[in-house]
Amino acid sequence: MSTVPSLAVRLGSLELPYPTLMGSGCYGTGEEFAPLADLTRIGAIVLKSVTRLPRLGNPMPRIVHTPAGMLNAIGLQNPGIDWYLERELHKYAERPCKLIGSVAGFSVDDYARVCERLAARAEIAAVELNVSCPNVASEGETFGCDPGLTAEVVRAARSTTDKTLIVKLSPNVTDIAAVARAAEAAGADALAVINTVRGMAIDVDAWRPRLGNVAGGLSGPAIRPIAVLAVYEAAQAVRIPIVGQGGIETLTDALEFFLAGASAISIGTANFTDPRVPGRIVTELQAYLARRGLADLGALVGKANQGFTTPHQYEGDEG
Amino acid sequence: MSTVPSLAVRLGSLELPYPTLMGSGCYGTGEEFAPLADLTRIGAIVLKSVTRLPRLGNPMPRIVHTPAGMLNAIGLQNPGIDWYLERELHKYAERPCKLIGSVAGFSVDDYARVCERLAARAEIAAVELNVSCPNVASEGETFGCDPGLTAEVVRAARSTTDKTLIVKLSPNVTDIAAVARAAEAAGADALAVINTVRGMAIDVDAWRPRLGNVAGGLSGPAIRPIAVLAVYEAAQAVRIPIVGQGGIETLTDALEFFLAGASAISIGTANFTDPRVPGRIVTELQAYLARRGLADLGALVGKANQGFTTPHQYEGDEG
Amino acid sequence: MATIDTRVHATTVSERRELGPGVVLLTLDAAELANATRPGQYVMAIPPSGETAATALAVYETQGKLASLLFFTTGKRTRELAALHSGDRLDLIGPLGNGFDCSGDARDVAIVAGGVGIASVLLCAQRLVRLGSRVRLFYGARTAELLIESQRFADAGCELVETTDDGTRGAPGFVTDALERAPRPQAIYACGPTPMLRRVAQIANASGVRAQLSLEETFGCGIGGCWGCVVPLVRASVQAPSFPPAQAVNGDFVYARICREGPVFWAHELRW
Amino acid sequence: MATIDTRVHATTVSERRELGPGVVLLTLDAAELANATRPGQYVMAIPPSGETAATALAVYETQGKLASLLFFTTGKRTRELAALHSGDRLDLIGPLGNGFDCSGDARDVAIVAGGVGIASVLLCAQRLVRLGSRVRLFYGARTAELLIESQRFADAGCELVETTDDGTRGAPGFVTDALERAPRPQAIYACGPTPMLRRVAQIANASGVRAQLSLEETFGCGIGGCWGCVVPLVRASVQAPSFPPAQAVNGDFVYARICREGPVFWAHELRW
Ligand SMILES: Cc1cc2nc3c(=O)[nH]c(=O)nc-3n(C[C@H](O)[C@H](O)[C@H](O)COP(=O)(O)OP(=O)(O)OC[C@H]3O[C@@H](n4cnc5c(N)ncnc54)[C@H](O)[C@@H]3O)c2cc1C
Ligand SMILES: Cc1cc2nc3c(=O)[nH]c(=O)nc-3n(C[C@H](O)[C@H](O)[C@H](O)COP(=O)(O)OP(=O)(O)OC[C@H]3O[C@@H](n4cnc5c(N)ncnc54)[C@H](O)[C@@H]3O)c2cc1C
Ligand SMILES: Cc1cc2nc3c(=O)[nH]c(=O)nc-3n(C[C@H](O)[C@H](O)[C@H](O)COP(=O)(O)O)c2cc1C
Ligand SMILES: Cc1cc2nc3c(=O)[nH]c(=O)nc-3n(C[C@H](O)[C@H](O)[C@H](O)COP(=O)(O)O)c2cc1C
Ligand code: FES
Ligand code: FES
Repeated sequence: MSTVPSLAVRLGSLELPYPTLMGSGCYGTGEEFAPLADLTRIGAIVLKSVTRLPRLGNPMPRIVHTPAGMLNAIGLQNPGIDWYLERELHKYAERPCKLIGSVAGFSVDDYARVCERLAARAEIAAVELNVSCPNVASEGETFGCDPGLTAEVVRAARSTTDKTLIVKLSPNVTDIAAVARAAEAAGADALAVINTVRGMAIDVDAWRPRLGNVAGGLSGPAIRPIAVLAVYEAAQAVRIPIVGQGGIETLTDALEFFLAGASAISIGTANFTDPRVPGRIVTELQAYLARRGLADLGALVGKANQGFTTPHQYEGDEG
Repeated sequence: MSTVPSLAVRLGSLELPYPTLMGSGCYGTGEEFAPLADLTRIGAIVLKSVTRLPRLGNPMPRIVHTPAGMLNAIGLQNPGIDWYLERELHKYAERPCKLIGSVAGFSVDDYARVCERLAARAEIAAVELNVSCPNVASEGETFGCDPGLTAEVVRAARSTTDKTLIVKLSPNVTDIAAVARAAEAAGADALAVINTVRGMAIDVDAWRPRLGNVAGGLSGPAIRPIAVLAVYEAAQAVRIPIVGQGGIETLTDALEFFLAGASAISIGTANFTDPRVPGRIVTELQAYLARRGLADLGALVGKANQGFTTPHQYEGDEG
Repeated sequence: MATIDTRVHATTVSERRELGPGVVLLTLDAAELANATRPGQYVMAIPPSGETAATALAVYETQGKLASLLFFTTGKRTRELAALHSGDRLDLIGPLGNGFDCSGDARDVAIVAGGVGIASVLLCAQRLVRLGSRVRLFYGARTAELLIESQRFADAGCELVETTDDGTRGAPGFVTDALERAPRPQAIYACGPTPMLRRVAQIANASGVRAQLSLEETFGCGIGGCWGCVVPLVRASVQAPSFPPAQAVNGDFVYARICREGPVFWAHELRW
Repeated sequence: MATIDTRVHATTVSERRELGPGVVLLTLDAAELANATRPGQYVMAIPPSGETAATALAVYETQGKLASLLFFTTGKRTRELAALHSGDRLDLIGPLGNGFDCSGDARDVAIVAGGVGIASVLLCAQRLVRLGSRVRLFYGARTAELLIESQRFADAGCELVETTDDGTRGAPGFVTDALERAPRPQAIYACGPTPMLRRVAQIANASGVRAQLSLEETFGCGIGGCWGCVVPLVRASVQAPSFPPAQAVNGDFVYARICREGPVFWAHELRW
């Protein structure tokens, strides 16, 4: 009898039965998807990002479909950490899978305070830092687009908890490896790569932006090549595990991320196409490992790293 | 009798009958497309980028199709400026449209020298600086990802010619407005926004990168939202005209770019889908202006700029 | 709870008909869905190609084990659905949303439908007629050939008031003009483009008639998971999601999810 | 010049047949294309949806005003083409590429086809038979049901040597093994997956037989405009594009465009 290959994965001290996280902001509280997907066959749900103060969120429209993807500008609608801890979180505890809290903020202090309170709760297995918010103090520069600011946020959050800390990186940078290294050095246990790519769409009938917030974040298969490269570059820069994401819809997509260097994956937008995607990927991944005679996922992670020989050219030439 | 709306556009001193440029590297020398498209109904062809020394280009494969787009890593295959000027350029002179030369380089000096020699030729109506190459001197950092390096290149090239100088910006940055301002201040007559977005794809059967060069540039409709936002942000940062590009396939796409702030557009990858696209866009654009009672393109440029009122939220929130 | 029967249904296309230019009626073999759906509910149609984003479509009609969808091909996703043929498989999530409240005691009811909004109101019309109400359908479209299925509503026992923007059939002008001219109903049910619904709300609020509006917005998930499809509601309304009190955030409204708290909202509780 | 008749052709599907699992034969009403095409040339099929990237397909056969395409549905684009039905419109760019040189005086010729490579060699086989050569077709596929159209080649006057990887028909193993075992031909024409072509080149070069290989690579434009589809050639070869001499750049090869300088190259001039 052949043994079933293990899909278990460790992110810091967090142990997950499956390497599939449901992306923050894409899977609600799990309740909405519970009738449509088997939550015992996913790794964890990353909850919608929560902030220190309540946020009403952005005006409509918040979503635009684009070729092979979508733009969203939800604007972090959430009731704020007080209300969230008092009136909401206990309800999520009945989910049959681990829950990862997500923290967003507009100052280093925001992140630290919200992280501390969230991580203190038993319902929360780990915390993800969504560093893609603009930093109000430094003229709106996004934390995650600067290695120094990222490090500050991570250090502050790190000091508040021993639970696994995942830092979610922005792709809107020139050198994601630098941000990845900064996050690792500041104490991150894992990286989530990538958050959405900034974009915009215009209503050519009305002559105005399609999103209430003008700009939004692009997700879905359109950004997959961008995400795969980001994971590939980040994986070579750090030793901590990476949660790959950006347009994963199928086993093939998932394999691209594992081979690029991700230890786990996150599925967001694909749940809007078909909530059966995460279950299907787990089943097919198990079969794939078995067929290839691989005992676990570790055998895949980062194995695209062979490359070709490129004797006669300058490095990194994409013209 | 109603007058036909004008599609003419000016980029610095360059006057074009149509606002449609054929993207560098996507339209060969024009000869290849001549049997398939009416070259008298395009604005100009941007020729493939040329470098100081000959370059064999990247190993195969150089192209991968991805959702709503493609990755390319051609590696700037070209015979170098000497051979190019002596043996090739005179052949292109018979094209019935303007030709814009494109310069790539690995040092400031590269750009200046090649720009000077290219611009001196009568066949060349204007020069585009492709600043997306890695700077060999400063550890491979890409010129176009740094406002300071971009300014250096533009200043050096500017001093060599009075012909229109278009600077083609890279989207692989956090703040494209800063690079746009730097290019303008250094003497650019126009900006091309955007070049391809860095990306990668992995062959999950062979466990290796699909491109010979590992990473490549993503183009096509997948990147359109990224490009529209880049144009929108650059247009607000500078007063010089912008050539918008990235995934334009239809009139609607073209209008998005004009409304975002582009004075002209460039069509690249769409020519690989259907070489009739540029002609179709020109015809439909003319009809659109007539239908809307607009005398020229100027009435469209930057007119998406109304936005919505967003009273209750932090700025630029895409979470 | 509204979505208790929500499931993924594997259905089969039993008939495909074109009702007008770019207007398609798909009848599906979907017993469980047909059985569970109430008036005003919708489904998310999973694209057969697996390519980006399910599409929100009202359940137009149910009959025995059949459920039908009626849609206009406006973009990539509806074009893909329009390409399905009899015998093809189509997976759906549903039924979703709260649906119309047809339990009231209004004896004289107006249903207002604009364009594709007609797809959301047939079940509602049938139910109200069955409950003994007089049902007037105010139905507007751009042009005559897009005024589809009127006969279907007449057969169901509705009185018809038709309008077209271009005057090619019925009264020329907007359907809301016709509504305004008509004797005041005791209750209004409406579905159509947002400008139409805003006008219906004004008319209803001004005349003190309670109106239920089925709203539309671009959906992400369609099941409440992404907060992409919101509409501002008066804080105190029953449908408003729980949220910290007003002093904590500026604004006297809260965003509710159209897909989850709606798609049907009371006109007087909207803050748009 | 090879591409002088290249145009965009608006064609109509006159027949669609499935020849095997995922193998489709589309016959098109395309008089000018049929008339202009020479053996080994291909077309770029413009996607009817207008969505990203035309697809390179060999012209399988021409007959009067009909031209046919034979393809395997491997991805999004061929799936779209496979969904076409009789009467649908399909726009094509072509004919493209140099095609096979069938003008030689070899009396005993081997054609080697692997998998979908079969689509590129029928016109060539017909021409060579007509010119009086003995034509042996070495045809390999993964499994029996993918060995399609053999009869078509037999009818055209070819001698058949079939192989399957899994031994379900013909000789078990690779088609190149069969080629190696067989009496040496005077000329070889080949089309198939790159590993097969490399082996054919080795066999041909080792035995001094001139071989023409029709290469495949992911295309961008398909007409010479993007340099996306290259293969390294010996600098001195006729097909090598003009490029500065060797001392200027390292390497004794030059990249030629498969779509423009090829797709057919002489085995002994390749540097792969
Ligand atoms: C609760 C609810 C019920 C509904 N019921 C029905 C119903 O019964 N019948 C019905 O017909 N409709 C119904 N709708 C509306 C329907 O869901 C939308 O019209 C749906 O968006 C259609 O999808 P589509 O992709 O075909 O077109 P859309 O997404 O609406 O596309 C329309 C336009 O959006 C832009 N666009 C879309 N995709 C792209 C892209 N990839 N790239 C660039 N631009 C793009 C284009 O400009 C295009 O013309 C309902 C909506 C809701 C919320
Ligand atoms: C000169 C020439 C002649 C040819 N003649 C023929 C012929 O006669 N018959 C024939 O069958 N073929 C022929 N081919 C091959 C044919 O052009 C390719 O197989 C073509 O790429 C098929 O396109 P596709 O989109 O269906 O699949 P592909 O582009 O090959 O897709 C295959 C794989 O690529 C990946 N991929 C493709 N698109 C995407 C995407 N959007 N996202 C992620 N991954 C993706 C997937 O892994 C997929 O499985 C020829 C090629 C050349 C160069
Ligand atoms: C509607 C929507 C809302 C999102 N909200 C959040 C959020 O609150 N916090 C966060 O860290 N990421 C958020 N994301 C990003 C996703 O978690 C994910 O990282 C991204 O969409 C890329 O993956 P995908 O292509 O699989 O969706 C959101 C994405 C979408 C589409
Ligand atoms: C195959 C290919 C080759 C390219 N080569 C160049 C180049 O040499 N120089 C350059 O500035 N841009 C080059 N580009 C970028 C295009 O000119 C264009 O800016 C980009 O592809 C975005 O536009 P599109 O989506 O319309 O293609 C290339 C793009 C492609 C697809
Ligand atoms: S569409 Fe996701 S919450 Fe409504
Ligand atoms: S595919 Fe563009 S040059 Fe060959």
